[in-house]
Amino acid sequence: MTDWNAMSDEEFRAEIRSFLQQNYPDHLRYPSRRVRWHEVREWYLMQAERGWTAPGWPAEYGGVGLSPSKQLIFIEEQERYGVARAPDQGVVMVGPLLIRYGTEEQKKHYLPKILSWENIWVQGYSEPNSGSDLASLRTEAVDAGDHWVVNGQKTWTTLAQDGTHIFLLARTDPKAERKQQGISFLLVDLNTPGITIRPIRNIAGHEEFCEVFFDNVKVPKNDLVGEPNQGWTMAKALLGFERLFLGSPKQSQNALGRLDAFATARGLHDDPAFADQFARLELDVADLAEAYEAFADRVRAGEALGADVSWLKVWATETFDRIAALSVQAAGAEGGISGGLAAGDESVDLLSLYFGALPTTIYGGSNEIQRNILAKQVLRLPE
Amino acid sequence: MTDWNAMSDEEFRAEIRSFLQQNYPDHLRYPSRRVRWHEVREWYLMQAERGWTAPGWPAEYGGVGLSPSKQLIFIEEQERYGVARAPDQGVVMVGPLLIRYGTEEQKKHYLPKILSWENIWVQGYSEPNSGSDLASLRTEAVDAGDHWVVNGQKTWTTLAQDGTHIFLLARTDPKAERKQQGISFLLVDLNTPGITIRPIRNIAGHEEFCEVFFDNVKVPKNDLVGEPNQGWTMAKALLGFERLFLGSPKQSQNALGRLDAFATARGLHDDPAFADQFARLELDVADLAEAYEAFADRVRAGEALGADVSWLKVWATETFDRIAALSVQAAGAEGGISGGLAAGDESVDLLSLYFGALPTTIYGGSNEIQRNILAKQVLRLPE
Amino acid sequence: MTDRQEERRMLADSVAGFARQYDGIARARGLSDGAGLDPEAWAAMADLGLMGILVPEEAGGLGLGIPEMAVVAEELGRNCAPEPLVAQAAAQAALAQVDSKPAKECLAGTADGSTRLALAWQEKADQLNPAVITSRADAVDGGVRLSGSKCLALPADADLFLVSALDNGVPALFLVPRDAAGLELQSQRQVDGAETASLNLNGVQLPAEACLCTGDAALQALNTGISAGLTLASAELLGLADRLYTLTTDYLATRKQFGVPISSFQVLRHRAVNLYIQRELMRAALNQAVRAFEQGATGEALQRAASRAKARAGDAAQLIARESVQLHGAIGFTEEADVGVHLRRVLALSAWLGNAGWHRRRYRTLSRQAA
Amino acid sequence: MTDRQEERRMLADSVAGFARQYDGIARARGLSDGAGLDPEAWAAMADLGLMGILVPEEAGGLGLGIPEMAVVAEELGRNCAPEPLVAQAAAQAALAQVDSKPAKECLAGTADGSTRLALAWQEKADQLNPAVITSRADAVDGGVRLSGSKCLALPADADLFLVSALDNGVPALFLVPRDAAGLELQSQRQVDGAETASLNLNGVQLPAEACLCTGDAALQALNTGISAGLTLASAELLGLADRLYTLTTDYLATRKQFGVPISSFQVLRHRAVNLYIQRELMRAALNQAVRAFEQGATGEALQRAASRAKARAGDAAQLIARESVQLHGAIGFTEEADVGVHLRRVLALSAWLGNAGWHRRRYRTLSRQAA
Repeated sequence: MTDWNAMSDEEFRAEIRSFLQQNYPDHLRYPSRRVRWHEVREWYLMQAERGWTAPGWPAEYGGVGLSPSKQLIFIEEQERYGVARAPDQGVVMVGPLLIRYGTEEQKKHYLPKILSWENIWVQGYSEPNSGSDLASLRTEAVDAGDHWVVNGQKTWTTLAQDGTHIFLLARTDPKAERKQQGISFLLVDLNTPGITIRPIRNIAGHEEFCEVFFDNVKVPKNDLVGEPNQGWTMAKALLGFERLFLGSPKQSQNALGRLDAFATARGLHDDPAFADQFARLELDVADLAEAYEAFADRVRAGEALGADVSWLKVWATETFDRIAALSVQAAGAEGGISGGLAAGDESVDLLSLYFGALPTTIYGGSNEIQRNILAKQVLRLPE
Repeated sequence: MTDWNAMSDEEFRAEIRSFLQQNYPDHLRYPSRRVRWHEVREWYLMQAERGWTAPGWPAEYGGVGLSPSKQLIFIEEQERYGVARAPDQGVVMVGPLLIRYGTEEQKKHYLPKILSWENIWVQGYSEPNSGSDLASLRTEAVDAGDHWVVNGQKTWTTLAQDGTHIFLLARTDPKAERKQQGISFLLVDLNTPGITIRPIRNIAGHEEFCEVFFDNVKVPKNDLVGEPNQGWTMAKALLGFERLFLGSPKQSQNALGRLDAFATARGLHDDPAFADQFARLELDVADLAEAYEAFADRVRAGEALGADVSWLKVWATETFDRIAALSVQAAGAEGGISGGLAAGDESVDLLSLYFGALPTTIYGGSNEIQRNILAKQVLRLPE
Repeated sequence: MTDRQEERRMLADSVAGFARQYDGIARARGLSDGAGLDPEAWAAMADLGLMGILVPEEAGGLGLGIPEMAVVAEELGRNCAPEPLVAQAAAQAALAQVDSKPAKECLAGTADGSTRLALAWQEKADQLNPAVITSRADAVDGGVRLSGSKCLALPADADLFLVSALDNGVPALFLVPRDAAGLELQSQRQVDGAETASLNLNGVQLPAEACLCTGDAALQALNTGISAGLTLASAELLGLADRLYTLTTDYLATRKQFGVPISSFQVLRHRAVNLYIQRELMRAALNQAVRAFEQGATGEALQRAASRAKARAGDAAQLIARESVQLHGAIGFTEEADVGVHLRRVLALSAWLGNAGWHRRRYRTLSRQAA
Repeated sequence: MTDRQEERRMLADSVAGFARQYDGIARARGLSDGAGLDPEAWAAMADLGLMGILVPEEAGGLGLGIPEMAVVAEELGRNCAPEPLVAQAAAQAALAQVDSKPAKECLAGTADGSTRLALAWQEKADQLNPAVITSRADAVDGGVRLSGSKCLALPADADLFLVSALDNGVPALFLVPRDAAGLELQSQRQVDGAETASLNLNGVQLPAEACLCTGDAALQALNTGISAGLTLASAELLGLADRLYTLTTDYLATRKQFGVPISSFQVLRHRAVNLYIQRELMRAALNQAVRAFEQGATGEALQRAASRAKARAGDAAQLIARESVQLHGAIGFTEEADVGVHLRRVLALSAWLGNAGWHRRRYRTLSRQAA
């Protein structure tokens, strides 16, 4: 078996890149919205056969056991090639959770099905009235002897319509002193009676997110992970270098590339007023990428990232937003036309870029929350 | 005697304009900083001889008794002609205060000397640690039988070095329940022993403001205006349509005119990137002027203005600020050169414009305070 | 209050009454979903006289002007009504400049809602000067034949298109029925669900009287129509922005987080104030354009005023819509929230007849020429 | 930590030590007041070796590079030092490209602080391309005669100016002593109190060896000097911005209003975060320019990296300085507060060698050429 970690970074990167070039389907590169499972199933099943579902998991659990530095390269190369994201909550969240806190029985039961994509996991964190205040969640799980009875509602669950299982935070001790206490981590089969999934249509017309309703849903006792009432602590402990990716320059680079293609075809670069604005954004993206690399260097060196990485998310999403705003302006009198606009032989959909940018300043912790965090934990301003 | 109020607005405007054209000294038009008293003394003494020191005061007290609508025209025409402002706190603040709350003795003693400019009044409101929280003032006046003893410090007193008298708010009842209570209005001769005036140099190198120190200053009992401990209420009651002028478009128009002159001489308007930014500012100023006129119409119709007028101040000063920022950019590699830059036959001092804009978003109630006021009193957002 | 002010207030009340009965948001969602426009609401609008405001009384209209139509447009915007009344009004305003029988007949049809009319003057998306015409009108036996192409004509399902073309090098205006032989229509969907048309004029055969006017009169009619369209679009955008402002400040005041209304967060309060300021600026810019029509401005003075209104309205409405979605948090990005429906309409209207950037440039060019 | 990193850290510590002994703000105020520069501080800087960083060891310098000088520049900025070390370093970097005895001698003089050197290449304030030269060098008996004019040479009181001129149409570089016959100097005051010089070259008579190099070598030396100047100015601006950030967050944390520290107001907290972000962006942009020098980039690649650094530094530092004054409230506008002193220096440095807008354009032009 290949020892990937023993390779030089350059070799490893070249390896991944060439694999993608040879195997990844062209029509799935750079999708303009979140893809559905049936669209990418074949590709990910092929990856699973190679044993590459979980690059970050330890080899003893069926992962590749890549070092953080190699994992970063793996993700970067996928981003660079425009690989569509899988419904990867099983790999990213449930697996690491079980490896760290699960019982042997849970590991034996769930991990192989994550690796084979037999189970597709979705996330049940947000609730209609919790928003950025996650700890105020109200979905509750009541102890009914040999099982829990779950009632409540989750929302913003990405592509729940494609999932087979949901992991959720539910209140198991409503009398706990602080609202962060008394929350537990439950694993739930989405086929359990009492569960209803309702997709939420967004303003661009897509259905990326769902509401998930729980009406007296019975969950077996042994599908609670770790200690009861410790769900919050476990959820926080799982946040690793994933937060770096909220500040990735890829979305902005991709958006700027699309605007560039449109502007080139339409001759807009010859208009100094446009060129000036474009240059400003180009530098905003370039300097973001430079700063991102400095953080990535720290990850590569094995360092854990602090709250300061939050500024990347703020700048990345607001830069994306400015690119989207300029794109709509660049479309001129056609700014209201939906679908693609002719740009030479191509068609560039600037409005989908606009709608794509809209939620990025909200999701993953809104930029207001990020600025609050930075002010408190990084600038250390007294409140 | 002419009945000015009986004139049509157009006649009156024409009258004022022609008077200014014939009499106002050219070299004092559009001064780039606040002028000193010795520079404008002659002009204002001439005005006094005509009986025009106090256009807004009732005729019985020596004023012209202009209607609000005519006062507005009077001020507008002076602004339009670039007339340098007098040290007018006596006319604007002390006179109206005494007319409304003063004793007969106070009126007889002080009003004529305001009208003749024998007394030059300056304002003693702000203190080093009060800032936007005026009611937290700490200068105190202690009752010593036949006089008050004042101790404390005032700051941001405009051109105190030119004043003969100061009117100030001082705490006379330190035990009052709310900090707005227990404050009194005092009239103080600046020659009284114990007073020290220290000009504050600003970052543009000018000395427009002063600190005024009070060390056991004796103030006669009858120089307290109105009821003791009611100073705050009286100060607020005096705020009339003056607040409209914080939102006047004149500063921005003047600044844009200077930038235009520079840009025209340097050929910058032929650069579409500059022209676009200039057009944006031009429209910002034009729409400000339109909105200002709508408020002015309300004043002309005799209406009292509400807190909503605050948005003009925010927009006016932030527009001025953007003009200043573009001006520095327009200066290019000469952006750091002080004094005027050659622009055809003229010399345009863009940096003085930059420094002129700097404090406008702070003084007169900072824009943060204005936005707080708007959110609470106009948008009525729950806190 | 003057008589005219009183009249406009009554007009606003009457549209508001209509809006209480017919839900604009629901109709806008219907249009987005491809359900088309609601014929009942269209008929009710015609009954109220909203389509006859710019139509002379002798042609069955109310014989009012742009200031009155602006009141209606603002109120329709406030209710997110998806009907292309403003687009049709631009065509009506152009046609009202023409003193001829076919023009009058057409206007009468628009007033009672039986005829839909659209301006079709633009030939390229990035060419917004109506004086630049390449379409041609050639005299043929007993009539005229049009060739060329037009784009971005709104609404796409108009019964008649008001088309510009050069007749021996001289600009002229023609009324072209949608079923005219040689006319090929293609439609493009706007982000709000409305359709705009591209017209291929493949030798469209028309009778001689289809030519309404020529020369300066034709250009002036076109310019008046476009200036009216810009002003009315600005009014509709103001109405949309005003409703977005209300939706958003209401949301901030009622939605709770961390146990307090989110309007208690200073950053959100100040952002809400910025929306307020932008809305006030839109109103100021619109007022001067309306006044220009009231005072009978023409030519470049009118174009300048209209460009100024549209420049402000386009940018400010987009900013307000974008911020409204943001201030609603995640819910704002869903179809369930009303803000997104408004945003799509704002995007469509702010691009129509040229966006803010283009009109700032025209304003600047006209200002420098005037100086 | 690598050896180079360790070396740079020590360099930063040593400048910081100097700054603790000599108060940069006080000296900057002195310069603003017209008191000129403090000769003692200048001598101490020379003793520390700060003026010899770019000077080869054989000329008495430390033989280090732009990365090390950037560390020094940032630290000097952090202390608001008013000395024109960066301006001189730009000239040194150009001169270091020339392998000749007069060049070495001049560099040696700059290293020990006995000679002040200034680049004098610009001919018009708005012409920032060093390849555009109109000044002429004409061969005369036993030497050369310069005619033309230069502007914005910093510092104005330099002992030697590095001047570009065309010799038979070929670019060439000359060392011109300030007391050369035919050289007329006029100085213009910068907003920070420093003086820049305009040079009238009224037939300046020089010996033949005053010509240092010609042709591509001359242009390349000039370009390297300018790229160095841009990078170092960006580093100094970063230092200034960093100090402004510290002054301002400290002020917010300690100043009270309505009974609480003003840092408790969310709007001010977020504005402070924005300053933090801008500072981080400056650092990112500077790092890539420093890396370009480290990796031996030349020509347009180097110009592009330097323009990118200066574009970010100029705008971000102005924004940070402007906001710092604002966030200090009324006190920020007084000479007593330190922020204003920094603001003046930021204004001067961000315009020097071209402002952000100009460098964005150059970056864009070079990027398109490279693509």
